[in-house]
Amino acid sequence: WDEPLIFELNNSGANRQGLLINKDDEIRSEIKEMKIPKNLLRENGPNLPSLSELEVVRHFIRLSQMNFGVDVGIMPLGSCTMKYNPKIEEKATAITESHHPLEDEDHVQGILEMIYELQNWFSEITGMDECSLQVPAGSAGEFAGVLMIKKYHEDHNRNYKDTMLVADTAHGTNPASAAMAGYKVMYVKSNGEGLVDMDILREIVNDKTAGFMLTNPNTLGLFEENILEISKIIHSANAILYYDGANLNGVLGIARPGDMGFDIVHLNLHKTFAVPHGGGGPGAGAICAKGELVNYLPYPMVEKVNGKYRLSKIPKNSVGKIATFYGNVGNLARSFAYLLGLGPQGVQMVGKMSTLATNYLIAKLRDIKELELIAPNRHRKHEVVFSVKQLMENYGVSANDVAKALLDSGFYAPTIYFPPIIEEALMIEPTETESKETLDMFAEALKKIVEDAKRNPEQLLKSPSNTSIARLDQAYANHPSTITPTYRVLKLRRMGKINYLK
Amino acid sequence: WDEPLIFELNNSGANRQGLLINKDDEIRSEIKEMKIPKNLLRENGPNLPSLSELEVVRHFIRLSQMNFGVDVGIMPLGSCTMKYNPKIEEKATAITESHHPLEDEDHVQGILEMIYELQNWFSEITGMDECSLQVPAGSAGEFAGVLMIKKYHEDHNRNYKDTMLVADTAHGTNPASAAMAGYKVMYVKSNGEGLVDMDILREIVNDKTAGFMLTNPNTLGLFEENILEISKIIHSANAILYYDGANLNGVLGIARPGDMGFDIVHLNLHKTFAVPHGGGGPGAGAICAKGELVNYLPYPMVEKVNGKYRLSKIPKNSVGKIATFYGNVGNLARSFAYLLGLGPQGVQMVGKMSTLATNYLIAKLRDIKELELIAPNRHRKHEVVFSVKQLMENYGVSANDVAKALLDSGFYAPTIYFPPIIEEALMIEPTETESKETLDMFAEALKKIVEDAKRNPEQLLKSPSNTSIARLDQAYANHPSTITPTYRVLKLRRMGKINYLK
Amino acid sequence: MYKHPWLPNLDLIDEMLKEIGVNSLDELFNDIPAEIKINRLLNVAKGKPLSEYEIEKEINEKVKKNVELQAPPFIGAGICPHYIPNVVKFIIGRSEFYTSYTPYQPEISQGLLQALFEYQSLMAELLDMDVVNASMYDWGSALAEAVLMANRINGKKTVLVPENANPFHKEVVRTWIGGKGIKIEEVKYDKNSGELDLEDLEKKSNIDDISAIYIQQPNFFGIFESNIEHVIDVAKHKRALSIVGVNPLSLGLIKPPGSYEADIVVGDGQELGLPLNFGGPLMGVFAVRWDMSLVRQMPGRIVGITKDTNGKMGFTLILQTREQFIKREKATSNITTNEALLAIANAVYLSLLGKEGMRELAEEIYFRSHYAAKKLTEIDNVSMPFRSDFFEEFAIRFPIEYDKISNKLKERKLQGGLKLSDYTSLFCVTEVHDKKSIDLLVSTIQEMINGVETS
Amino acid sequence: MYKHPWLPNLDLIDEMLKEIGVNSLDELFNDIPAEIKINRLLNVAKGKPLSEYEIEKEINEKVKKNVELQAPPFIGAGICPHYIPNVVKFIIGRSEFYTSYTPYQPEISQGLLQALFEYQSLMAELLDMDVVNASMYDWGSALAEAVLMANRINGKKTVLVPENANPFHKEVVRTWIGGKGIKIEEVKYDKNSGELDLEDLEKKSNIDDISAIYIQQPNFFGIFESNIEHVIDVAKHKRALSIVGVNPLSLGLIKPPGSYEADIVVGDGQELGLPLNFGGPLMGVFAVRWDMSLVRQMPGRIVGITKDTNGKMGFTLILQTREQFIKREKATSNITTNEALLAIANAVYLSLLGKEGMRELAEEIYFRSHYAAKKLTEIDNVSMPFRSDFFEEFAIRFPIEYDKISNKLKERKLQGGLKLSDYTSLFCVTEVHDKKSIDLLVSTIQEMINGVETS
Repeated sequence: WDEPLIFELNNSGANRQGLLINKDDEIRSEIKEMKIPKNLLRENGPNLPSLSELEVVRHFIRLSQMNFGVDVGIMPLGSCTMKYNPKIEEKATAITESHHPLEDEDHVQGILEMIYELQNWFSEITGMDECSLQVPAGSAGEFAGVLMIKKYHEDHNRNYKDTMLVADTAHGTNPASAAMAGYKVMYVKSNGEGLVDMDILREIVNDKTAGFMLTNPNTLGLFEENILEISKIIHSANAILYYDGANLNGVLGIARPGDMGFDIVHLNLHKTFAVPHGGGGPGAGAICAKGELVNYLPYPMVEKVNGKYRLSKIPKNSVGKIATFYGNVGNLARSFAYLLGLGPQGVQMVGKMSTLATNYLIAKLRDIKELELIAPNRHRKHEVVFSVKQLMENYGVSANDVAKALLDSGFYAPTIYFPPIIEEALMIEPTETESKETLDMFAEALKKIVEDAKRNPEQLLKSPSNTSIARLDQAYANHPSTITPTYRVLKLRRMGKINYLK
Repeated sequence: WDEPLIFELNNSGANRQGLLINKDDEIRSEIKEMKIPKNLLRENGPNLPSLSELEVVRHFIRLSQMNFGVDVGIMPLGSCTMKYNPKIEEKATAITESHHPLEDEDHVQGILEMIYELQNWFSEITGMDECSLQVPAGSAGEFAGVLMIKKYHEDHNRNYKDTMLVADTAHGTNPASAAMAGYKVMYVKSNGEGLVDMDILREIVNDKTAGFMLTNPNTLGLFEENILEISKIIHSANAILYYDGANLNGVLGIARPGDMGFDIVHLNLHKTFAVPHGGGGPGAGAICAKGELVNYLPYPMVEKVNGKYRLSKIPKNSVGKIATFYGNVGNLARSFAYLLGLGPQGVQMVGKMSTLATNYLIAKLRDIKELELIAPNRHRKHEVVFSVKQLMENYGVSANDVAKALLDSGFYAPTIYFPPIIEEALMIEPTETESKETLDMFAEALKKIVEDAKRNPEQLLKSPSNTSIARLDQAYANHPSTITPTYRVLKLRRMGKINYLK
Repeated sequence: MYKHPWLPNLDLIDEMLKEIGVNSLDELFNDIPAEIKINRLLNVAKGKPLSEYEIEKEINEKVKKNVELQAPPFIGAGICPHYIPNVVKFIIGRSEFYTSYTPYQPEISQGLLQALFEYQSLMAELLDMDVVNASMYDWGSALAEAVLMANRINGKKTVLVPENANPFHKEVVRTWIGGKGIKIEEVKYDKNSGELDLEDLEKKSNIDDISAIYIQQPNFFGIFESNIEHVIDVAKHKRALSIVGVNPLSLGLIKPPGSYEADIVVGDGQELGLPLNFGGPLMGVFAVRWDMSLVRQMPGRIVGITKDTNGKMGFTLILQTREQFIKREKATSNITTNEALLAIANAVYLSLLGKEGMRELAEEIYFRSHYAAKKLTEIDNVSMPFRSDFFEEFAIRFPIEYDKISNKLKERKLQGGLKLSDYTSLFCVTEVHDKKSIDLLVSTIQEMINGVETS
Repeated sequence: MYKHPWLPNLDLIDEMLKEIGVNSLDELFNDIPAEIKINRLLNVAKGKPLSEYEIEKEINEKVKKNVELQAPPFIGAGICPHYIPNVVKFIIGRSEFYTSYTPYQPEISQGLLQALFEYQSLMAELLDMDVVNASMYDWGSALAEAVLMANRINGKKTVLVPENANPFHKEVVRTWIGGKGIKIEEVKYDKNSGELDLEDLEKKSNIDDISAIYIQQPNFFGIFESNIEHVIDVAKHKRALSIVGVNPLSLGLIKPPGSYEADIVVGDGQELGLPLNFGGPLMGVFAVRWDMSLVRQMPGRIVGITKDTNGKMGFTLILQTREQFIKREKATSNITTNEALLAIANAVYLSLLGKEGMRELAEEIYFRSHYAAKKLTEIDNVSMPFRSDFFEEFAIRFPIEYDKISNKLKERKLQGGLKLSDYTSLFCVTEVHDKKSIDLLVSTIQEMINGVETS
């Protein structure tokens, strides 16, 4: 169904309120008047809607019903690791929920102990020396990591190091983070096998190289098997090898970035460690380092002093603080519960079973020649990227069309057009939490769509048709004469009272 | 979408389990073996499905999405009082949730105090002397009430009183409860105004009359304005006047059964006092009495003894216990929160605003001559019953067809074919929690359906078409050769291995 | 009162009255005689509408007036503390389930109907019975309905009930049969084994007019009735209906009543994922054999499979002609609102545990309750009054008055067992009682006994 | 490990391997050099998978190691305790929202997109700004992004920041600008009024190369900046961007930044219905004026209205070409995962309160914080260091060291204010602090002061 905008639910003009404010009459009788400077007073209250509790509840319940989450069906979004979020995790927020970040440390020993344990567990999991959980998301961790690299080089008088290498299969956050920290970005090409081209790497690494940002397994789901050699090359130039943890799931408990030669690692707890994605956040992150680089981690970290946990650990060359307080502690609690439930055995099985799922799905689809693979004989880890270039060339059916057709089959779509080195890419990450039955059904659906694409491409171009709305006009959405980012702009548009956005 | 039966989700035969059992190895090492008599041991475990946590969650989430509740849209089910259930109510279950009914009374003073307060509040609300909350639902309260009448008459040596009068507009539970207690049921006809026919009543009341079970307002939404006279007639025959509280909402805070002359009253807390209906339960109830009849209330009730609350109050002629313990205490807590939020002012406004909503809806529909009303000039209280007899006679469109068409319009349907004295009845109870806007939309939808029924009745007979399934075959559902109440029967049917149910 | 979160139209009264064509709200109540109108505010709640924040404060005050125990209560009597998986609470907290109603409109209620059908089906597997209804209030009322049902079927007036059946259930039965002239005859139990006395059963079963024979497995003392099949045979022989009351959790270990052809099975779903709720809501289980004479007289709602006009499988309420809203005084019961949401909770719970989980859980409870019994009876002069094996609940005899022990436990914020007599008490131990808390119970009791005996 | 609730395929490994055509799980990892494979279990968690019951026990142990305060903490610094309506938690607990992802497929994500659009729109009304993004991490990082954005727009390198702006936010800004060579110049505040020192602003604004001027309203001391419009004028005059940081709750009472034409507005949505969460997740607010030069450089996701192929209104992410997954190193920010779910929580909260509720709440907070300040300053020798009016937070000067007071409060399980200097502290009082708890705070402090002064 369609649901009106919340501003247009109350069209009777009735004065309503969904929550009563508790007023203390005694206090009001003691403080009789407000002394706010006249020139500051708001004349007209904000134009917020006026609704009863039921109207608000019903509106948002109905909106929720027009949405799709992991609890509803598989979300095979590559590089997003949309695994199941066990319900027990929500209980864990009781540890943190009502505590103020500046409370006396003695009041929050339970929280600090949890952070301390997680710092240690994530160090063990990544094979790094220490972790800071001060970063509120993966890309924030990444930014912290790049700042660490920068400060480290500055402290070693290597200001000439102005270039960050990034694999051409890398997530977009890598170059963006590098740029935010003031680095020039240089892409390292992949070879025909989808791995870092070692010859190119050797050629471009030089004195100016500050570091190399890499995911392993990479976004094609392939393990960079030359990682130890890569590490040597990077380190021989006094550069830093940076691990983007977004793809850790496929090797979790099997191989650790620290052992691979990485100096800095960030983790996305909302990917690998089952923090719910929440429609795009909040997530949580960790940033870990080895050797001298631990001195550059964001502060504060938790340490144990005389049997008490303290927020007093400030790495001596710390880059500073990324978030206002200590990172997304409420979500750390969710990962804490998740790790307790997995145990070491489960942690290892996550890596194994997610990799099993990917390769099983590939096997189920191997007979469909329109789903092309680079390096088809290599086993994937957490994810796989198919190219539907043939469908595009022969039938005019794009990766986007396939994605929309999947929506009509009751599934969420894979990540598409990523990584950019693969034409018409479908990037699929099944995760270890989807049953074989679901993988089979997904494979069947994809198979059927490819057949439909060949038989009746026109029909496919019109998908989705089972969703609450058909394909959306992106040009209209973004054109300066029609762009409408808020209700107030919509109202002005309707009245013809707004200018081009210029 | 369609969702398979939970038994058919796992079709790989994999051993799965959605919850780990916590095993204590130390205890197992102390108690090495089980001594259960061999002849009692279960040979094959129950054929329960084998599923991971995600599979169970996703299955039931998807089922929930194929259902409709007050949080999704208006449910104008007459005599069901489907009002909004404020979310704060769920917090209140913290009072009762983890406490055992046989715990030391000193452990549960908070619960007992709440029950004590509710006993008093419901007495005040009904105008009765005392209330017992021992009944788990309205009809259980009704049954208790009838048993009280029976015991009361027995104690007064009036065993000849073998007949219970029931209004012909009464809920089906009234005669059913009377029959369960061993009474003969005699129906009292309504007059042309939809009220108890006083002449008939006078005629049939006699020595054998044990009592009269009445709702007021009645199921037509009409207030029995002769209630004081009715009370006189019943009491002059030494009979008991019983109030079915299912319809209290329309006069809540305006007029009390006790003041009307009723001797016993039951309340449905899931109707008037906002306990969520839960797809058909659990609800909660109260049974209240005046004068000598308080001695017959179900035990135990809570009393205050030396400043402590005790479950020690056992009315001296109590009919006994209706439920195993003390009624649905967890739901009493929800009503407790609801009443706190309303306050006395809100309680009164419930009666006023629910009555206003009903009459407003009638006014919006008054021009549709195919929606006929008995006693059209009388104001309704909580609900209104329209007859679509004309649609049936002229266009072959029944009340059921109108109901199904409403489903297609995004609304739940009214109660239909009730009370039986109205042909092709649509029994609509809007409640005080639906906004004027929603009432307007509902009226518009009904208006449109009536127009459609006249213009294109065939189309209407095929409704609903927007729901997950079309109209269901009731004959197939109930025939001895096809009746299938469980999955094990379904399996046997598929294999042709089950007999007629005979 | 000009605004309230739950009353959206307070500000529209005049407008709506105008549409109706009256001048005041009072006019809508003109048909109510003036002498019975209350022209004052009722003396309820806190005198004014509270904000949500204030309601929460009141709730918290009530919570604080309860005692938070150190360990889950060691008391059962048919209602035992268990771990409730978060998934169960999550699912029954879904708006579409918990704010819905009895599925009178099946086309828009397929989710609820399927969930209830699955409850019936899962419970059917556990009980090994073919027909299960979609819930009764609780075990006591389910048993009462079973007794009334037997009377409807065979018209006979006496029901045999074991002395060692749950006395709380029996109280309910006594109340419910009050109007029908049905008599209860109690069958003794063997004071050594704790099991039903078969000789007394033999004797009592010779009474004419036996409508039904009830037996509880395990019985009130937690003890397995090893001769339960014989009891069913006696009922068959006497042409009485057999009614079996079961703790559904125990069926992870022991034979289900369907396997020995019980006619009617009752029980409580509380032990399958529901909180204690201070005794309510609970979840009455009711099942019968594949026999139309039983099914036709069954109380409560039943969901069945059917098909729609396109031949697609769907779910709907079946056999509604038994029900009160159609059959009125000829209905099989007056029940309408039942415990549907908790039936769904049971379904979710059973789906999570599955076959193997059910056995593991029952085993764990068996082991823990036996551990507790062992440790308690290792205390000098503490013993078990009954010899036969038990599950979850067990009776213990003490050398000192149980009231003294009970008070000591109370001091330590522990809830001991149910007092059965001056020196005996019935304990309950489940998977939520860890070794530490059992040991604490035992040591506290030992301390008390030592204290009394040395003083 | 043969079964685990979160790993459905453990029992199907062989079957799945067979389909793949390999013999063992290890084979799938053949491309990983042997020397970096870890052939042991990691030393994490409790050494084995815990059951849900055991996880809950571990959680409860952590909860118990925290101190449950007698009253909500009297500490703020930009993050204050507030009452969270149950509806807010209920809505963001809906599976379809909280287990969903960034709406890359708008057709199946209209609910989320509409909710985020509504957040943007509601926040726009509160701020009186035309363009709001769908969230940043928190106030600190939003401010940092604003500073980086100003630098991208005008290439200038100095940003003026008030000394009386939140120091925790400033720490974040300092970190974030680390790579860009941007300099912070602090503007003094008037030690009497607590407001920004306009003379110093005048002086500092004469520096060349001013990229942006930041001002916080109310400032870190809770004090209203009565000359905020003048500050904006200075920025305009210097062709610098104006950045305003606001407590959105205060906008129930005071003028919104849009009314005085701020270029960029930042803040935190935590005060609109979110828990403290020990400082995270919080909810960064980010808004700009209707000006393409600003909008184009804005960080974060934005939802806009569009239409589908049938002309029906719909929602989609807009201006994605600014974002990292398309623009990579040329993106306006690296942010991807943001705080979307909390934006929905804000939207629900603002919808519940509405226009009138917002004013009432802000008033109540005003009154309660002033009541607390009044009662505290009634204690001998206790005073307020700043003269200007305040909202929610306020500084207090004591005659004895604040550490002593702080320790006394700790003994009583109260959390006092944030220490500003040896003798001053910053308190926070909101609608969750009732008169009783404020009075308790005051009397405890009075007792301590009396104790020290008489000793």
